[in-house]
Amino acid sequence: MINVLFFAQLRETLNSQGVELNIDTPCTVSAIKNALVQHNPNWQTHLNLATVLCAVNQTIVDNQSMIQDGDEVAFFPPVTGG
Amino acid sequence: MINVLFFAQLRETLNSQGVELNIDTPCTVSAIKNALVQHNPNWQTHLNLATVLCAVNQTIVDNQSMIQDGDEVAFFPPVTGG
Amino acid sequence: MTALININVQTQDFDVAKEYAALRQNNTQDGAIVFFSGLVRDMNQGQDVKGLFLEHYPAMTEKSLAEIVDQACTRWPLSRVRLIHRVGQLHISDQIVFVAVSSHHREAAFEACHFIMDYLKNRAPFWKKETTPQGDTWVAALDKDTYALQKWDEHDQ
Amino acid sequence: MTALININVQTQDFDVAKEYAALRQNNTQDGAIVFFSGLVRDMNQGQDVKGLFLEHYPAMTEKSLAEIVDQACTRWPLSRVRLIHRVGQLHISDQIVFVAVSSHHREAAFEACHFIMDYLKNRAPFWKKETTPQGDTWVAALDKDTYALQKWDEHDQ
Repeated sequence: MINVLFFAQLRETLNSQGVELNIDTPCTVSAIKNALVQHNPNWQTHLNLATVLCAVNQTIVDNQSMIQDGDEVAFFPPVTGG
Repeated sequence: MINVLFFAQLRETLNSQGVELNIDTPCTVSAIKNALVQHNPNWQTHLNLATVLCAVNQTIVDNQSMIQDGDEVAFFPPVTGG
Repeated sequence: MTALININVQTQDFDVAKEYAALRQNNTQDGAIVFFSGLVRDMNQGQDVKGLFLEHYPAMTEKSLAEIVDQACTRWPLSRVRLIHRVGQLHISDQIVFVAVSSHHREAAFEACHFIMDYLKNRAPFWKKETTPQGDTWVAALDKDTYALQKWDEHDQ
Repeated sequence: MTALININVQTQDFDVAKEYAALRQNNTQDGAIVFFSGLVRDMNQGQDVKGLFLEHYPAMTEKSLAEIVDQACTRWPLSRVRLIHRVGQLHISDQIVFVAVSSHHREAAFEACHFIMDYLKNRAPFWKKETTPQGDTWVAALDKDTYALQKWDEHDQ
Protein backbone atom coordinates (compact mmCIF):
# COMPACT_ATOMS: atom_id res chain seq x y z
CA MET A 1 0.00 0.00 0.00
CA ILE A 2 1.14 3.53 -0.86
CA ASN A 3 0.36 6.58 1.27
CA VAL A 4 -0.26 9.57 -1.03
CA LEU A 5 -0.31 13.17 0.34
CA PHE A 6 -1.26 16.51 -1.21
CA PHE A 7 -0.17 19.93 0.02
CA ALA A 8 -1.09 23.60 -0.31
CA GLN A 9 -2.96 24.75 -3.42
CA LEU A 10 -3.00 21.20 -4.83
CA ARG A 11 -4.64 19.92 -1.63
CA GLU A 12 -7.33 22.60 -1.97
CA THR A 13 -7.89 22.08 -5.70
CA LEU A 14 -8.22 18.30 -5.36
CA ASN A 15 -10.16 18.79 -2.13
CA SER A 16 -8.14 15.98 -0.58
CA GLN A 17 -5.39 15.72 2.01
CA GLY A 18 -4.36 12.43 0.49
CA VAL A 19 -5.39 8.86 -0.28
CA GLU A 20 -4.19 5.33 0.29
CA LEU A 21 -3.53 3.42 -2.86
CA ASN A 22 -3.27 -0.34 -3.47
CA ILE A 23 -1.24 -0.88 -6.59
CA ASP A 24 1.35 -3.27 -7.92
CA THR A 25 4.79 -2.18 -6.77
CA PRO A 26 7.46 -1.33 -7.68
CA CYS A 27 6.12 1.23 -10.14
CA THR A 28 7.04 4.73 -11.31
CA VAL A 29 5.76 8.08 -10.04
CA SER A 30 3.99 8.43 -13.40
CA ALA A 31 2.15 5.14 -12.78
CA ILE A 32 0.96 6.47 -9.41
CA LYS A 33 -0.38 9.60 -11.11
CA ASN A 34 -2.21 7.46 -13.67
CA ALA A 35 -3.74 5.33 -10.93
CA LEU A 36 -4.92 8.48 -9.11
CA VAL A 37 -6.47 9.87 -12.30
CA GLN A 38 -8.26 6.56 -12.96
CA HIS A 39 -10.00 6.92 -9.60
CA ASN A 40 -10.62 10.67 -10.03
CA PRO A 41 -10.70 11.68 -13.72
CA ASN A 42 -11.09 15.38 -12.84
CA TRP A 43 -7.67 15.32 -11.11
CA GLN A 44 -5.90 14.79 -14.41
CA THR A 45 -5.19 18.43 -15.35
CA HIS A 46 -3.99 19.31 -11.89
CA LEU A 47 -1.73 16.30 -11.27
CA ASN A 48 -0.17 16.43 -14.73
CA LEU A 49 0.86 20.08 -14.50
CA ALA A 50 4.58 20.28 -15.32
CA THR A 51 5.10 22.39 -12.19
CA VAL A 52 3.76 19.77 -9.75
CA LEU A 53 6.57 18.36 -7.61
CA CYS A 54 6.76 14.87 -6.14
CA ALA A 55 8.60 13.76 -3.01
CA VAL A 56 9.08 10.07 -2.19
CA ASN A 57 9.84 9.43 1.47
CA GLN A 58 10.37 13.19 1.87
CA THR A 59 12.91 13.59 -0.93
CA ILE A 60 12.05 15.34 -4.21
CA VAL A 61 12.24 12.94 -7.18
CA ASP A 62 11.27 12.93 -10.87
CA ASN A 63 8.45 11.11 -12.68
CA GLN A 64 10.63 8.11 -13.56
CA SER A 65 11.57 7.33 -9.96
CA MET A 66 10.52 3.97 -8.60
CA ILE A 67 8.03 3.58 -5.78
CA GLN A 68 8.15 0.65 -3.34
CA ASP A 69 5.32 -0.73 -1.23
CA GLY A 70 5.02 1.31 1.98
CA ASP A 71 6.49 4.49 0.51
CA GLU A 72 5.09 7.93 1.33
CA VAL A 73 4.45 9.82 -1.91
CA ALA A 74 3.66 13.54 -1.73
CA PHE A 75 2.52 15.85 -4.54
CA PHE A 76 2.66 19.62 -4.19
CA PRO A 77 3.01 22.88 -6.12
CA PRO A 78 6.31 24.79 -6.39
CA VAL A 79 7.46 25.82 -2.93
CA THR A 80 7.24 29.45 -1.76
CA GLY A 81 8.92 29.61 1.66
CA GLY A 82 11.73 31.86 2.80
CA MET B 1 52.01 74.82 -0.41
CA ILE B 2 51.14 71.12 -0.31
CA ASN B 3 50.34 69.21 2.87
CA VAL B 4 51.76 65.67 2.60
CA LEU B 5 50.68 62.90 5.02
CA PHE B 6 51.93 59.35 5.63
CA PHE B 7 49.99 56.51 7.29
CA ALA B 8 50.52 53.13 8.91
CA GLN B 9 53.63 51.14 7.99
CA LEU B 10 54.79 53.86 5.60
CA ARG B 11 54.59 56.45 8.39
CA GLU B 12 56.74 54.19 10.59
CA THR B 13 59.25 53.31 7.87
CA LEU B 14 59.75 56.97 6.86
CA ASN B 15 59.61 57.95 10.53
CA SER B 16 57.40 60.90 9.55
CA GLN B 17 53.74 61.77 9.97
CA GLY B 18 54.06 64.13 7.01
CA VAL B 19 55.73 67.23 5.62
CA GLU B 20 54.79 70.55 4.06
CA LEU B 21 56.14 71.02 0.59
CA ASN B 22 56.65 74.21 -1.43
CA ILE B 23 56.66 73.28 -5.10
CA ASP B 24 55.44 74.70 -8.36
CA THR B 25 51.83 73.70 -8.89
CA PRO B 26 49.99 72.24 -10.69
CA CYS B 27 52.15 69.14 -10.88
CA THR B 28 51.63 65.36 -10.90
CA VAL B 29 51.66 62.91 -7.98
CA SER B 30 54.89 61.55 -9.46
CA ALA B 31 56.45 65.01 -9.26
CA ILE B 32 55.51 65.20 -5.57
CA LYS B 33 57.20 61.86 -4.97
CA ASN B 34 60.34 63.09 -6.76
CA ALA B 35 60.39 66.25 -4.67
CA LEU B 36 60.04 64.19 -1.46
CA VAL B 37 62.89 61.89 -2.52
CA GLN B 38 65.09 64.89 -3.33
CA HIS B 39 64.71 66.05 0.27
CA ASN B 40 65.09 62.53 1.69
CA PRO B 41 67.00 60.21 -0.66
CA ASN B 42 66.46 57.20 1.63
CA TRP B 43 62.67 57.48 1.09
CA GLN B 44 63.01 56.51 -2.57
CA THR B 45 62.53 52.72 -2.25
CA HIS B 46 59.56 53.09 0.06
CA LEU B 47 57.67 55.81 -1.82
CA ASN B 48 58.21 54.20 -5.22
CA LEU B 49 56.81 50.80 -4.21
CA ALA B 50 54.11 49.87 -6.72
CA THR B 51 51.78 49.03 -3.83
CA VAL B 52 51.88 52.51 -2.26
CA LEU B 53 48.56 54.30 -2.67
CA CYS B 54 48.02 58.04 -2.99
CA ALA B 55 44.92 60.03 -2.01
CA VAL B 56 44.50 63.66 -3.04
CA ASN B 57 41.99 65.53 -0.93
CA GLN B 58 40.89 62.16 0.52
CA THR B 59 40.24 60.44 -2.79
CA ILE B 60 42.49 57.68 -4.15
CA VAL B 61 44.18 58.75 -7.41
CA ASP B 62 46.96 57.50 -9.69
CA ASN B 63 50.48 58.83 -10.26
CA GLN B 64 49.44 60.99 -13.22
CA SER B 65 46.80 62.95 -11.28
CA MET B 66 47.37 66.69 -10.99
CA ILE B 67 47.98 68.39 -7.66
CA GLN B 68 46.91 72.00 -7.00
CA ASP B 69 48.28 74.41 -4.44
CA GLY B 70 46.64 73.78 -1.08
CA ASP B 71 45.84 70.11 -1.74
CA GLU B 72 46.19 67.43 0.92
CA VAL B 73 48.25 64.55 -0.48
CA ALA B 74 48.41 61.27 1.49
CA PHE B 75 50.60 58.24 0.84
CA PHE B 76 49.88 54.89 2.46
CA PRO B 77 50.26 51.10 2.06
CA PRO B 78 47.40 48.86 0.83
CA VAL B 79 44.48 49.09 3.25
CA THR B 80 43.64 46.22 5.61
CA GLY B 81 40.41 47.17 7.36
CA GLY B 82 37.19 45.21 7.59
CA MET C 1 35.98 20.89 9.56
CA THR C 2 32.72 19.77 11.13
CA ALA C 3 30.25 22.59 11.42
CA LEU C 4 27.92 23.06 14.38
CA ILE C 5 24.47 22.96 12.79
CA ASN C 6 21.22 23.94 14.46
CA ILE C 7 17.92 23.92 12.54
CA ASN C 8 14.42 24.64 13.80
CA VAL C 9 10.97 24.84 12.22
CA GLN C 10 8.64 26.55 14.66
CA THR C 11 5.51 28.65 15.05
CA GLN C 12 7.03 31.00 17.64
CA ASP C 13 9.11 34.08 16.85
CA PHE C 14 12.90 34.12 17.24
CA ASP C 15 15.34 36.56 18.82
CA VAL C 16 18.11 37.61 16.43
CA ALA C 17 20.20 39.07 19.26
CA LYS C 18 20.18 35.74 21.11
CA GLU C 19 21.06 33.83 17.94
CA TYR C 20 23.89 36.22 17.11
CA ALA C 21 25.26 35.92 20.65
CA ALA C 22 25.20 32.10 20.35
CA LEU C 23 27.22 32.26 17.13
CA ARG C 24 29.87 34.41 18.83
CA GLN C 25 30.02 32.50 22.11
CA ASN C 26 33.36 30.71 22.71
CA ASN C 27 34.20 31.43 19.10
CA THR C 28 37.63 32.99 18.73
CA GLN C 29 38.51 31.44 15.39
CA ASP C 30 35.83 33.01 13.17
CA GLY C 31 36.30 36.39 11.52
CA ALA C 32 32.99 36.58 9.69
CA ILE C 33 29.31 36.17 10.50
CA VAL C 34 26.71 36.71 7.78
CA PHE C 35 23.04 36.49 8.44
CA PHE C 36 19.87 36.80 6.46
CA SER C 37 16.51 37.66 7.95
CA GLY C 38 13.32 37.38 5.90
CA LEU C 39 10.31 39.52 6.84
CA VAL C 40 6.62 39.68 5.83
CA ARG C 41 6.21 42.59 3.39
CA ASP C 42 3.04 44.70 3.17
CA MET C 43 3.07 44.35 -0.62
CA ASN C 44 3.89 41.28 -2.72
CA GLN C 45 3.59 40.67 -6.44
CA GLY C 46 1.60 43.92 -6.71
CA GLN C 47 -0.97 43.11 -4.02
CA ASP C 48 -1.62 44.62 -0.60
CA VAL C 49 -0.87 41.99 2.03
CA LYS C 50 -2.40 41.90 5.51
CA GLY C 51 -0.65 38.76 6.68
CA LEU C 52 0.08 35.23 5.58
CA PHE C 53 -0.24 31.61 6.59
CA LEU C 54 2.77 29.35 6.14
CA GLU C 55 1.89 25.72 5.42
CA HIS C 56 4.58 23.06 5.35
CA TYR C 57 5.08 19.29 5.02
CA PRO C 58 6.19 18.48 8.57
CA ALA C 59 7.76 15.08 7.90
CA MET C 60 9.93 16.58 5.15
CA THR C 61 10.72 20.12 6.25
CA GLU C 62 13.64 19.68 8.63
CA LYS C 63 15.06 16.87 6.51
CA SER C 64 15.17 19.08 3.40
CA LEU C 65 16.67 21.99 5.34
CA ALA C 66 19.34 19.69 6.79
CA GLU C 67 20.23 18.49 3.29
CA ILE C 68 20.62 22.05 2.04
CA VAL C 69 22.83 23.02 5.00
CA ASP C 70 24.92 19.86 4.52
CA GLN C 71 25.48 20.80 0.88
CA ALA C 72 26.65 24.26 1.97
CA CYS C 73 29.04 22.69 4.50
CA THR C 74 30.51 20.52 1.74
CA ARG C 75 31.15 23.51 -0.51
CA TRP C 76 32.50 25.99 2.03
CA PRO C 77 34.52 25.73 5.29
CA LEU C 78 31.83 26.76 7.79
CA SER C 79 32.08 26.72 11.58
CA ARG C 80 28.46 27.26 12.62
CA VAL C 81 25.14 27.36 10.80
CA ARG C 82 21.87 28.42 12.38
CA LEU C 83 18.58 28.16 10.50
CA ILE C 84 15.10 28.95 11.80
CA HIS C 85 11.94 28.92 9.66
CA ARG C 86 8.55 29.81 11.07
CA VAL C 87 5.24 28.23 10.07
CA GLY C 88 1.60 29.11 10.78
CA GLN C 89 -0.04 32.54 10.92
CA LEU C 90 2.24 35.57 10.42
CA HIS C 91 1.61 39.31 10.26
CA ILE C 92 3.16 42.30 8.46
CA SER C 93 6.82 42.85 9.44
CA ASP C 94 7.00 39.51 11.25
CA GLN C 95 10.21 37.56 10.97
CA ILE C 96 9.79 34.49 8.72
CA VAL C 97 13.23 32.99 8.32
CA PHE C 98 16.71 33.38 9.75
CA VAL C 99 19.93 31.95 8.30
CA ALA C 100 23.25 32.72 9.99
CA VAL C 101 26.65 31.38 9.06
CA SER C 102 30.00 31.89 10.74
CA SER C 103 33.32 31.12 9.12
CA HIS C 104 36.99 32.07 9.34
CA HIS C 105 36.62 34.33 6.30
CA ARG C 106 33.90 36.49 4.79
CA GLU C 107 33.73 34.99 1.31
CA ALA C 108 32.65 31.56 2.61
CA ALA C 109 30.14 33.11 5.02
CA PHE C 110 28.54 35.33 2.37
CA GLU C 111 28.31 32.62 -0.26
CA ALA C 112 27.07 29.88 2.04
CA CYS C 113 24.33 32.07 3.55
CA HIS C 114 23.18 33.14 0.09
CA PHE C 115 23.32 29.53 -1.19
CA ILE C 116 21.21 28.24 1.70
CA MET C 117 18.52 30.88 1.09
CA ASP C 118 18.47 30.25 -2.68
CA TYR C 119 18.02 26.50 -2.19
CA LEU C 120 15.52 26.92 0.63
CA LYS C 121 13.39 29.06 -1.71
CA ASN C 122 13.36 26.29 -4.33
CA ARG C 123 13.51 23.02 -2.39
CA ALA C 124 12.10 23.30 1.12
CA PRO C 125 8.39 22.35 1.38
CA PHE C 126 6.85 25.63 2.56
CA TRP C 127 3.89 27.37 0.92
CA LYS C 128 2.62 30.88 1.64
CA LYS C 129 -1.04 31.82 1.50
CA GLU C 130 -1.50 35.58 1.74
CA THR C 131 -4.43 37.48 3.18
CA THR C 132 -5.31 40.34 0.82
CA PRO C 133 -8.35 42.64 0.38
CA GLN C 134 -9.35 40.32 -2.50
CA GLY C 135 -9.29 37.28 -0.21
CA ASP C 136 -6.72 34.60 0.55
CA THR C 137 -4.41 33.69 -2.31
CA TRP C 138 -1.55 31.24 -2.68
CA VAL C 139 1.75 32.96 -3.48
CA ALA C 140 2.99 32.06 -6.95
CA ALA C 141 6.51 30.67 -7.28
CA LEU C 142 8.75 33.07 -9.21
CA ASP C 143 11.00 32.22 -12.12
CA LYS C 144 13.67 34.48 -10.65
CA ASP C 145 13.94 32.14 -7.65
CA THR C 146 14.63 29.23 -10.00
CA TYR C 147 17.16 31.28 -11.97
CA ALA C 148 18.85 32.20 -8.68
CA LEU C 149 20.13 28.60 -8.46
CA GLN C 150 22.05 28.94 -11.71
CA LYS C 151 24.80 30.99 -10.10
CA TRP C 152 25.68 27.97 -7.95
CA ASP C 153 25.96 25.65 -10.95
CA GLU C 154 28.24 28.03 -12.80
CA HIS C 155 30.23 28.54 -9.62
CA ASP C 156 33.70 27.14 -10.21
CA GLN C 157 34.44 26.31 -6.61
CA MET D 1 14.51 55.00 -4.34
CA THR D 2 16.52 57.01 -1.82
CA ALA D 3 18.12 54.82 0.79
CA LEU D 4 18.43 55.80 4.43
CA ILE D 5 22.19 55.68 5.03
CA ASN D 6 23.92 55.79 8.39
CA ILE D 7 27.71 55.46 8.67
CA ASN D 8 29.90 55.68 11.77
CA VAL D 9 33.60 55.32 12.48
CA GLN D 10 34.08 54.95 16.21
CA THR D 11 36.26 53.52 18.97
CA GLN D 12 33.34 52.17 21.01
CA ASP D 13 31.67 48.81 20.48
CA PHE D 14 28.27 48.48 18.77
CA ASP D 15 25.11 46.55 19.59
CA VAL D 16 23.94 44.36 16.73
CA ALA D 17 20.51 43.84 18.32
CA LYS D 18 19.93 47.61 18.48
CA GLU D 19 21.09 48.06 14.88
CA TYR D 20 18.87 45.23 13.64
CA ALA D 21 15.88 46.68 15.48
CA ALA D 22 16.53 50.07 13.86
CA LEU D 23 16.53 48.48 10.39
CA ARG D 24 13.14 46.87 11.09
CA GLN D 25 11.50 49.86 12.77
CA ASN D 26 8.61 51.33 10.77
CA ASN D 27 9.74 49.21 7.87
CA THR D 28 6.87 47.25 6.34
CA GLN D 29 8.09 47.30 2.75
CA ASP D 30 11.31 45.31 3.10
CA GLY D 31 11.42 41.52 2.89
CA ALA D 32 15.14 41.03 3.33
CA ILE D 33 17.85 42.13 5.74
CA VAL D 34 21.41 40.89 5.27
CA PHE D 35 24.17 41.77 7.64
CA PHE D 36 27.85 41.10 7.95
CA SER D 37 29.77 41.26 11.17
CA GLY D 38 33.58 41.13 11.20
CA LEU D 39 35.37 39.88 14.32
CA VAL D 40 38.97 39.77 15.58
CA ARG D 41 40.29 36.22 15.06
CA ASP D 42 42.84 34.57 17.37
CA MET D 43 44.87 33.47 14.34
CA ASN D 44 45.65 35.40 11.16
CA GLN D 45 47.95 34.56 8.27
CA GLY D 46 49.39 31.74 10.36
CA GLN D 47 50.22 33.80 13.47
CA ASP D 48 48.76 33.79 16.97
CA VAL D 49 47.03 37.11 17.54
CA LYS D 50 46.49 38.69 20.98
CA GLY D 51 44.75 41.81 19.73
CA LEU D 52 45.11 44.54 17.17
CA PHE D 53 45.24 48.28 16.72
CA LEU D 54 43.21 49.83 13.92
CA GLU D 55 44.72 52.99 12.48
CA HIS D 56 42.81 55.11 9.98
CA TYR D 57 42.98 58.38 8.04
CA PRO D 58 40.26 60.32 9.83
CA ALA D 59 39.67 63.00 7.20
CA MET D 60 39.16 60.36 4.53
CA THR D 61 37.53 57.41 6.28
CA GLU D 62 33.85 58.37 6.37
CA LYS D 63 34.10 59.97 2.94
CA SER D 64 35.42 56.77 1.37
CA LEU D 65 32.81 54.64 3.15
CA ALA D 66 30.05 56.99 1.96
CA GLU D 67 31.31 56.67 -1.63
CA ILE D 68 31.24 52.87 -1.41
CA VAL D 69 27.71 52.85 0.00
CA ASP D 70 26.56 55.32 -2.66
CA GLN D 71 27.91 53.01 -5.35
CA ALA D 72 25.96 50.12 -3.85
CA CYS D 73 22.79 52.25 -3.79
CA THR D 74 23.26 53.03 -7.48
CA ARG D 75 23.58 49.34 -8.38
CA TRP D 76 20.81 47.88 -6.22
CA PRO D 77 17.43 49.13 -4.93
CA LEU D 78 18.23 49.44 -1.22
CA SER D 79 16.03 50.89 1.50
CA ARG D 80 18.44 51.21 4.41
CA VAL D 81 22.19 50.80 4.84
CA ARG D 82 23.98 50.81 8.19
CA LEU D 83 27.76 50.73 8.40
CA ILE D 84 29.90 50.89 11.53
CA HIS D 85 33.69 50.48 11.57
CA ARG D 86 35.69 50.59 14.76
CA VAL D 87 39.18 52.06 15.17
CA GLY D 88 41.75 51.94 17.98
CA GLN D 89 42.67 49.03 20.25
CA LEU D 90 40.68 45.80 19.82
CA HIS D 91 40.89 42.37 21.44
CA ILE D 92 40.18 38.76 20.41
CA SER D 93 36.53 38.20 19.42
CA ASP D 94 35.80 41.94 19.42
CA GLN D 95 33.46 43.24 16.76
CA ILE D 96 35.36 45.26 14.12
CA VAL D 97 32.86 46.09 11.42
CA PHE D 98 29.13 45.86 10.80
CA VAL D 99 27.36 46.24 7.46
CA ALA D 100 23.60 45.80 7.27
CA VAL D 101 21.39 46.28 4.25
CA SER D 102 17.62 46.08 3.93
CA SER D 103 15.78 45.77 0.64
CA HIS D 104 12.50 44.56 -0.78
CA HIS D 105 14.15 41.37 -2.03
CA ARG D 106 16.97 39.13 -0.88
CA GLU D 107 19.13 39.21 -4.01
CA ALA D 108 19.76 42.97 -3.74
CA ALA D 109 20.40 42.76 0.00
CA PHE D 110 22.90 39.88 -0.32
CA GLU D 111 24.79 41.40 -3.22
CA ALA D 112 24.94 44.94 -1.85
CA CYS D 113 26.17 43.82 1.57
CA HIS D 114 28.87 41.65 -0.03
CA PHE D 115 29.83 44.45 -2.46
CA ILE D 116 30.22 46.99 0.37
CA MET D 117 32.50 44.64 2.33
CA ASP D 118 34.62 43.80 -0.73
CA TYR D 119 35.15 47.49 -1.54
CA LEU D 120 35.71 48.46 2.08
CA LYS D 121 38.50 45.85 2.24
CA ASN D 122 40.24 47.43 -0.77
CA ARG D 123 39.43 51.13 -0.63
CA ALA D 124 38.72 52.39 2.89
CA PRO D 125 41.81 53.80 4.67
CA PHE D 126 42.11 51.42 7.63
CA TRP D 127 45.26 49.55 8.64
CA LYS D 128 45.56 46.76 11.18
CA LYS D 129 48.60 46.26 13.38
CA GLU D 130 48.43 42.95 15.22
CA THR D 131 49.91 42.09 18.60
CA THR D 132 51.60 38.68 18.36
CA PRO D 133 54.10 36.74 20.51
CA GLN D 134 56.74 37.92 17.98
CA GLY D 135 55.82 41.57 18.53
CA ASP D 136 53.55 44.03 16.73
CA THR D 137 53.24 43.49 13.00
CA TRP D 138 51.31 45.26 10.28
CA VAL D 139 48.79 43.01 8.56
CA ALA D 140 49.69 42.36 4.92
CA ALA D 141 47.07 43.09 2.28
CA LEU D 142 45.94 39.89 0.55
CA ASP D 143 45.69 39.29 -3.17
CA LYS D 144 42.39 37.46 -2.61
CA ASP D 145 40.86 40.72 -1.37
CA THR D 146 41.86 42.41 -4.62
CA TYR D 147 40.55 39.49 -6.68
CA ALA D 148 37.28 39.69 -4.75
CA LEU D 149 36.49 42.92 -6.62
CA GLN D 150 36.56 41.17 -9.98
CA LYS D 151 33.16 39.58 -9.43
CA TRP D 152 31.64 43.06 -9.41
CA ASP D 153 33.26 44.03 -12.72
CA GLU D 154 32.02 40.88 -14.44
CA HIS D 155 28.61 41.42 -12.90
CA ASP D 156 26.18 42.08 -15.74
CA GLN D 157 23.72 44.10 -13.68
